[in-house]
Amino acid sequence: MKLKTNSYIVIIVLFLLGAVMPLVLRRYNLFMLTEIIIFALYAVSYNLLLGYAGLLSFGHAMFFGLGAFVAAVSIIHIPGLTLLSAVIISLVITTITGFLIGGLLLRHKGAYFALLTMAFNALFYAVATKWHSVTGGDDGLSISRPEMDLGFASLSVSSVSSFYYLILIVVGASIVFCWYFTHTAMGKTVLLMRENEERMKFLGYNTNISRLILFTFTGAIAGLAGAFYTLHFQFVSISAISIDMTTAVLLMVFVGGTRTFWGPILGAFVYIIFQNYLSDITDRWPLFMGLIFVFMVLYVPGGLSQTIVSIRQWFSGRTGTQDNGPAKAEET
Amino acid sequence: MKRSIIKSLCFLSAVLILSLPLYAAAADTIKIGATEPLSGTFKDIGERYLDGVVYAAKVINAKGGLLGKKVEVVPIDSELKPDVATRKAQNLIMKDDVRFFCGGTGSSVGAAMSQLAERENVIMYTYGMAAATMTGAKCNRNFFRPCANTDQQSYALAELIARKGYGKVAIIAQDYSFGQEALAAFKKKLAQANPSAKIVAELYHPAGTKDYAPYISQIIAAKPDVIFTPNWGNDLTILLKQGRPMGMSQKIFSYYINDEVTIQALGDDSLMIGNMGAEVYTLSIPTKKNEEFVASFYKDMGYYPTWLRGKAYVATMFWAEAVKKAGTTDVDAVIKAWEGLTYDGPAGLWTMRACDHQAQMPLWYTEIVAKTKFFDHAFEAPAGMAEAKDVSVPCAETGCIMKKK
Amino acid sequence: MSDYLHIKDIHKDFSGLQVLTGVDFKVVEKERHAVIGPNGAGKTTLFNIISGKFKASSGAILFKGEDLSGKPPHMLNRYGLSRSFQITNVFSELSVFENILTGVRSRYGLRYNFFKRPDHNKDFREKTEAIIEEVGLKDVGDLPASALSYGQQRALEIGITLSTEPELILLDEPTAGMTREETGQAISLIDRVTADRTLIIIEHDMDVVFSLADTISVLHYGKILASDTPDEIRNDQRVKDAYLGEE
Amino acid sequence: MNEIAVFFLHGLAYAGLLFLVSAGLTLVFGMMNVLNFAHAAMYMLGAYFSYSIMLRMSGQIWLSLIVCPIALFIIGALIERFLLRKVHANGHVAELLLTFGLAYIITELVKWYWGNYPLAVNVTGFLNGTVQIMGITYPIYRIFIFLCAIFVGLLMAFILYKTRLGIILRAAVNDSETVNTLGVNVPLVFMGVFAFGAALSGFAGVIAGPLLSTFPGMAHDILLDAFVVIVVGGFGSLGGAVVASLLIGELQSFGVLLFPKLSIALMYMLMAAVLIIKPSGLFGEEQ
Repeated sequence: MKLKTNSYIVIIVLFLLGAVMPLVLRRYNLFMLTEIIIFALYAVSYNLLLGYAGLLSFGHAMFFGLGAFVAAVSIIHIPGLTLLSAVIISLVITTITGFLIGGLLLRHKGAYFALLTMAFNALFYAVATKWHSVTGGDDGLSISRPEMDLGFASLSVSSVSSFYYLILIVVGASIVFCWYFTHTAMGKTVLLMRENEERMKFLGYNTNISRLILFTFTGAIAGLAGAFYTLHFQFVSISAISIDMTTAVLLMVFVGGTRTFWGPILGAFVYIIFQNYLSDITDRWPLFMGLIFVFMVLYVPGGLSQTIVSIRQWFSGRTGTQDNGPAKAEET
Repeated sequence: MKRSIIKSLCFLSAVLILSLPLYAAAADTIKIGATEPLSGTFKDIGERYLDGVVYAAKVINAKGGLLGKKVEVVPIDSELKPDVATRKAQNLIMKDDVRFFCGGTGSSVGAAMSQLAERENVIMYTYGMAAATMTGAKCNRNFFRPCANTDQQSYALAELIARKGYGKVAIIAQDYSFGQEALAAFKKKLAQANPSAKIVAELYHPAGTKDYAPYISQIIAAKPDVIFTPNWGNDLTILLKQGRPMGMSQKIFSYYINDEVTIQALGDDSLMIGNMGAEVYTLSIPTKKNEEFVASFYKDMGYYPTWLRGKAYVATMFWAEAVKKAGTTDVDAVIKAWEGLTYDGPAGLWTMRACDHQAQMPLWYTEIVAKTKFFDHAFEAPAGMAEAKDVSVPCAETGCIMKKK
Repeated sequence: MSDYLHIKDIHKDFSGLQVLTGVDFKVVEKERHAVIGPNGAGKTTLFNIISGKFKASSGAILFKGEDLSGKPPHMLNRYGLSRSFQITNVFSELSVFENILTGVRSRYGLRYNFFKRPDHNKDFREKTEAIIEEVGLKDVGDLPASALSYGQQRALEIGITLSTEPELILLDEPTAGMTREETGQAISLIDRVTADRTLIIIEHDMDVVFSLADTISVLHYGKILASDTPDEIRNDQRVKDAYLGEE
Repeated sequence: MNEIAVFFLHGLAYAGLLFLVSAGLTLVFGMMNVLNFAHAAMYMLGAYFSYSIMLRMSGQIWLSLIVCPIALFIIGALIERFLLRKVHANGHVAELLLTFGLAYIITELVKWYWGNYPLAVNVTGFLNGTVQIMGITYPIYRIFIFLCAIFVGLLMAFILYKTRLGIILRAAVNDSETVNTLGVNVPLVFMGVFAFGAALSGFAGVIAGPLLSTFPGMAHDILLDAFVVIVVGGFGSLGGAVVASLLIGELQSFGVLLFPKLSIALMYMLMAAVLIIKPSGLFGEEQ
């Protein structure tokens, strides 16, 4: 099964499209688009866990928030730290934490795992609240965005559009890597484990280690997204590590659809737009959110992406909704 | 495959286009973005603050507006999350060129908004965020606080306790920066005002504590004459509700005792009567200006401009004075105009101090009594005044280094 | 020749219930060894212990002199053991090709790599194609496993078992649920693919057993009753009694 | 000595409340393997129902104690029958997400109907009084909470271990197919379990109202505590819930006395410690 060249063309087109956005969009839309790309990475990392590995975590924000805080704290305490070094520090620390937490929590499965991750998220939140001297507690931490050091030149990313380009390239590349990851040996291993874990064991795969590696990887990616989130807002508060942030990513992924790679990206898009405008329309938006959620669980478990796939199939005259697992993600 | 990509791209662009503004900002209005939690658990607090801001705009507009322009309040649901608040505010700045923001709830939202204000060169003022550091170590020229901070409020209550001659004080606060700042300021002032007074118990509990019994037992065991707490909302309600039956009978001196919602939520006036609080605005300020304000508000709205509403109203009127003096909505001009400006409103004479942008004003202390003219439950007796100079923190002590442009 | 595989004094009890009470037999390299026995004799339990799914309560599994007992399945696979399942246990959403490829890449250590794509490896592709051809699924290589007929799925099951290039193959009732005709094909398939390997097979169908096995071990009440050539077993009175006793 | 006894008493009362809240959650979790995120929202609903009833009963709690669990039982049964059962086939992820959405809906509806303000719920009658214990004044209501917890615990234990229903329940969990062939309607049993869990949450809400006051954030505040009880006590174990509630109740009480600086994190530290030492919880079965 060769990856169709098409996918690469689409990626290049998307990047080019992204590159002209600053010429087309107004500044505030560009600002929002930057945020959407960051949250898309966060959502993609979560979907690798939920959609590909079938692990329902209610604690993904602990990595997102950890990455966000580590970036902020290191920028504040290490003078002259460059932007990418701060991101790398975040990445390293979230990777280590993901490995340790994963080792502890992955001994459990299903609902129990979900509950544990939520409890650990609460633990992280409590620590962030309590550890005022480092995290700023309830006040949060504000930073000023450091410059990019490219080795030969220093690049200012203080303007909305220059930071947008940075995010487009670095975060965009991370998303592409995640997509590529789903086709690599490890990505396939994870997917196959969800399909038939027992068989994988008897084919020589250590499924426990695989799960731990994946959990660590997705945690690190979430931490990366968190670090960029801090750099974007130049501010981090405990809401970044709160259960609300887990809820947010769950919503993005679920609304977008867990069954395709690009579903969560769409979900992040819709979520951010809605969060901006739905609350202007009604202050009862949590009610509508709940209703949408229940409706989708009951009737559209595949999310928006599944709807789009179904519509496409309907247009192309094919009948029946086929269950498009990530296994066939490359087809869509 | 191609088709699906094309379609999803179409969808994406459609959403993008929809998110573009459909109208240009009207030039003849002055917009204020009010960041408040308008959904979720603290919705009621956000709505009451917003009510005060909106009423201020209404009063201004009824008198012909500000600089001949209408004032329009744009509510921003912060969800009590700094990132949500700043994102929406940022959008308003970029989209509609909104230059003025205000908010009263959540010091983390305030810290983020203050920083945004500096970066984007807009003005953020608060009528409720009390953390002293916001006009202290974290001050900046774009952030104004036309309300009391923790220092001022704690000073007022410490003064009051000292004056009443209480010797043994138990203090209890929520275990986060607000509570810690409030207690620190209280202890500092009490030591000055009455050196012989003793803190017999100092307790911190997590915000949202459900069982206060272990704390109450420690308070009772310490046998204080009086209890001081900056707790608000449910943390105050439950403390009283669980404490009184266990024999914690001391009077409570609290920041926000004048919250009619707390009194109603207790549902038992006897738990409240005798307690005292101090605030920049309370309904029972016995000045002519306040009585007029209360009367006209009541006539227009059908209810009283209690606590939060009043604070937001007075602060917004103060801001309007600054714009009026500047004669323009240019941010730098308004900042300049507001620094040192004095406003004589319903809550007395307020001065915006230039060195840290912290308003200096009298605080009004009041005792909860069984019968008032306002409600059929217990409420505040006519307020007494703690003079501005008694609750003031000298510029040098605030830790604020104001950068000038 | 030293022992190739020695199942040594295996005991197993499930919360007090004694299932295996000292199973002991040896398998010679390159032989086809069938384990038979009446229902409830503990065949499946024994099979699961050898393949690493269960842990034995006591005893040892000595493979080329090394004790493998208690090692998890994925480790056993790397020693060269591979098992099939009685109930078809394939990746039903995936194509036949990917099913086989999963084993092939595991054999060559491409399990957790974050950068390499298994389907881009020419060598793996060729090896996979070869196995598909060997088990006779060449025409349906691109179909998802769920689209195959039952017989084809059983062939795929064997194909997956072969895909890690094991030297010791454990087959759990490979012809279960097959028609007579399918069984015949299956026998010749197994015969072909295990030509140069060691095979342990558990089977109910005596035709299959007697047409494939070099050695037969009879399991009865948690113990090995006899272990001998098919002819000897056929004439063993104890074995006859055991089977008659059941019926 | 006296002081220790008093703090122990405080711990008992809070433990009682924790147990009441987590009993239904752990029951549904253990029996149906459904982590019910809407449990705390149902608890909140119970508290608000109770508010409306007590308003008309001049503060007497007794009617609420009967009516609210029944009302929640019916609501729980409807949720199971018309929502949860529909997604059961899609696995536990779908079930979790469904209850998650329901929690939002219930919480918002409650706020819509009863408003955003905290409500005054005060019991009258002898429950509002105090007794003298060990030389201190102690509210009767706190003792009442603990007694209610004992009552509910015993009732559940009796049903589970001494009645035919209990045998069916436990069997249905282990082997639903066999039970099905015995002529027991397993879906009905599951509906009953879920409804009973909901009824327990309603009961807890009634009890909690007068102690904690009834306000929009009450669901959010209690949910995590209940989760920690389940984690510490062990997967779906009733006995575990009892022990974990007591442990956390006493920890909160003595923690305030002994480690005031850590109070916020003590509960989670206990949880982490239990997980490291015994991953399945104190009384949980190894998976």
